[in-house]
Amino acid sequence: MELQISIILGFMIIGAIYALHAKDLLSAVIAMGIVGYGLVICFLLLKAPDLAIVQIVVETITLVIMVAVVLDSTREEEKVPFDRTSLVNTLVAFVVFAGLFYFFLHAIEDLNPLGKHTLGMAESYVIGALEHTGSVNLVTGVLFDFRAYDTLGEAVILYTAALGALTLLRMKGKKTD
Amino acid sequence: MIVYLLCFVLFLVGLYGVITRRNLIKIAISLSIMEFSIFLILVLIGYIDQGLAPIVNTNSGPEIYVDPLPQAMVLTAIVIGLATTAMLMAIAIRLYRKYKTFDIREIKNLRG
Amino acid sequence: MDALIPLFVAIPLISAFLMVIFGKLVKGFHRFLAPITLLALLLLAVYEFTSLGGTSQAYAMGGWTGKEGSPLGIFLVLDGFSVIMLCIINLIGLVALFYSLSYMAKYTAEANYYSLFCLIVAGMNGVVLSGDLFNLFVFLEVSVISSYALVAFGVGKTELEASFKYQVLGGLASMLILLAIGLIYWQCKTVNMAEVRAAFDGSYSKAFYLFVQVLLISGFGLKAAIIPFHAWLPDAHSSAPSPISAMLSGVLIKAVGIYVLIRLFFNMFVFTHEIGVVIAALGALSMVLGSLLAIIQWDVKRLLAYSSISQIGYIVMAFGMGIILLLRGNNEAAAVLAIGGGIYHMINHAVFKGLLFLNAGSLEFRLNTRNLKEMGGLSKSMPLTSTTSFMASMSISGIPPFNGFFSKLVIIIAAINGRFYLLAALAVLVSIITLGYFLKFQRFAFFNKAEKAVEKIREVPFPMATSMVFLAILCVALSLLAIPSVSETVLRPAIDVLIQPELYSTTLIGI
Amino acid sequence: MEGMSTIVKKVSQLVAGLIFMYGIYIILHGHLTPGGGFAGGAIVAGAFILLILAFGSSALNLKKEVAGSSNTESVAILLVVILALMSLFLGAKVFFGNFLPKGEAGTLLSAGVIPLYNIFIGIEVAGAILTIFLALVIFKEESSK
Repeated sequence: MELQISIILGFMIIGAIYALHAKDLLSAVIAMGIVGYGLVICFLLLKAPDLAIVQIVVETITLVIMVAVVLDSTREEEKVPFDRTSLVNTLVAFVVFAGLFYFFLHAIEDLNPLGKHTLGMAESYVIGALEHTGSVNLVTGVLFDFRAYDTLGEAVILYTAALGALTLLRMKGKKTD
Repeated sequence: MIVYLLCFVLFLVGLYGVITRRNLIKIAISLSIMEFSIFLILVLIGYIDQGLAPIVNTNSGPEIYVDPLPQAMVLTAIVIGLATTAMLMAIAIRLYRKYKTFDIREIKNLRG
Repeated sequence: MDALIPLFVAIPLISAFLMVIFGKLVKGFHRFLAPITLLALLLLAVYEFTSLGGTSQAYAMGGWTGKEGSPLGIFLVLDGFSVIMLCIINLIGLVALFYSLSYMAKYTAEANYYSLFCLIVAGMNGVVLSGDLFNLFVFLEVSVISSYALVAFGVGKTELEASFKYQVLGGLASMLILLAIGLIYWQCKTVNMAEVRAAFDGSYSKAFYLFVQVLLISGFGLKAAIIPFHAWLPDAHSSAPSPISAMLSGVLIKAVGIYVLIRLFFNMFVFTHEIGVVIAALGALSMVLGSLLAIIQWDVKRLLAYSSISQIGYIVMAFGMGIILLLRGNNEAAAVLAIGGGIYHMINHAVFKGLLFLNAGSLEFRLNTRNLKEMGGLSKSMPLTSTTSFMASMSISGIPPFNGFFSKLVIIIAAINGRFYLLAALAVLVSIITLGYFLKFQRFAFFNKAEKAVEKIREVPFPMATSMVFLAILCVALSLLAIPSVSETVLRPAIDVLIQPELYSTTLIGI
Repeated sequence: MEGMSTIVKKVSQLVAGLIFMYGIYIILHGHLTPGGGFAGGAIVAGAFILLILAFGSSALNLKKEVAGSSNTESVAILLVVILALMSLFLGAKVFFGNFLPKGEAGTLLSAGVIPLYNIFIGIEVAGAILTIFLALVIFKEESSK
């Protein structure tokens, strides 16, 4: 399991790096699709079919929206001239990232390794959950019963984004112009 | 542990993109990449060896299921990610129509 | 369990949805419904404040209380600290909304504005009430996403650019916070804040603890715009429509930044000395640098935005001193003073910074400019704006008898009592610098010789004037909180919640 | 926005119906099989987006549609909150209580209020995604004039 996911993750990292460096914005957006769909496969391997379905649909819609934005633009990313300051910046970034990586490595040292997770709060979401909520799908049970308030917040966020997009994309901001 | 470290590498790739890229679309992509890595970390945390997908089989006895809580959290976070991407795209297209470019070095009215 | 607690989120949500549905059909529906909603929320908050009387309450969403010692569902917590925040949020919200009634009339899509306004209030109320890490994150996103849209509401060049910057840095902050929540779940197997504390009380790995704290400080530091993370604030707060600037500077950075930071570090983590030093140092840094950056500004709202960074520094520094003093253990009176001063300054800052942004909005409303060099001589033509802004300026610079003087005094006394002489000196120095740049603001806006013909300029319309006068009265009235017996009833419950962290766990889950 | 060729139109007509039905299926079986309101709602929105892309539409028609989808999502999410508030007065007297009878586990009509939440959230998500998409398309149409 760990090996398979590591291989997919390797591809995702390559896709991500390509997406950041691609010259054409359309190929960058599609390379981001590699990362997103790779994530879907990981979800399926990790026994999360709900997430796989949501991620595959949301990824597709995100791609459609991004392609719609990028499509009739110039599509070319302007090159950043690579001079001494940007070299120094990159080096500093890499040193900081190496430090963060080392820090993360130490931080997760004592935590449960993959597959050895034990249930804490979630124990009641699994054992006896069927009697409590009546939902065969435990994730739905958590989403709409145990933690339905979170789901309300989530729906409100999507609603806010729709309202925000509608507001930001209106033609005139003020009545006088 | 190696999986988690690879996930963190993906996170750092996204962070690198946010810091160094100078293009609105690329910045949005970098943020999405960071998001993906966190989703994967959360789902990995909830994975249990030999666990089943969290759909109860009513016919058989009690089984081991993977942790449903991180999955519910990731589901929420995916939708939040969609919302933020949509807002970013709305602003990006508006800025593009005003400046005819996605490059933030040319979109610079505000100082500091 | 008090059945009224979920209404703090439900009421603004319902009216936000209703406004979108009926806003197009019934003319003026949103202008009527929005103030009523905020008024109802304010009354509810005040009612809860009086009925709470220093106790605290937990509300189990969906009735999932769980077995003892292991909470099941999401808990909402109403205690002395959160109820004060609720009062501030809904008070400033009501005033800013009333101000918007005439200020926003020149914009299109007003129904969407009022709907987003209700959503931002709902999000902040949700954050303040939440006792669950993930739920807190969700409502934080509700409020910040609506604020992204509100900052860019005018869809002009600068608004869009500021909003983009805000969104990128806000998105980054959300990622850091989400990663921290994931790691906490990995270690503690729970996202309930009280239970996380119980898990941390035992053994934990030092590196893990530090990593999570660094993530959370940078995440919420970005939201609160403490100095190394402040890049978005001056742009976003100066570009937004003025009532929204008042909301953002007055309450949003406090509710989603400082409040959460304080709540997590006092009630969820076990104190460590390093973290107290880091918080106090970050606070002192933003206090000094924010005020130095504010002096050189010529844009009114930009000046106010940098001043927000500086005043936020005061609050953060006070809480940092509180942590160090509590850890030392021998000087609880000074710790109480520091924390109480922090909370008091938080209330005061919401009031006077809200008022100052409304003043700046009035200037922009009549003059169509924010540049101080193009103003002048307005004290005659806009007497109300001039008087109220003078009161607010004196208050923020710490001149008696206004409220700002007393809260700064309390913080400085606490610093001296706790033998932080350097911090006390810095606080006094920054207070003088603050006086300097507010005198500059007063002189160039109201008293200098007029650049343009100002005779034609009239005072602002009634709703805007009323809002400003109301907040100016509050600037004086809040000085009463400095009287020991008053602060004992108002501030003491909040202080108690913070200095006795165990109290939080016991109300929540009865461990 | 212009439509695409006849072949694309015919195929998408056929496929969109199926996708729509599949989305409804996912929403209704949210408590039994993987999926639920979010996945199903997004699929339903996908069917609409497919049709709009294939057939194209004038900005005026799109504006009517965006008003419709925005109203639909508002009503749907309002119903979610009202359903949550209803349990303050019925059953356990708490916000977000599951106050309907649970029924027999594994059947379509079970799990109390969960299927209702699934349906409303599904409509809300479909409306919201469609609104975002339409807002972008309308803006592109109008600003390129």
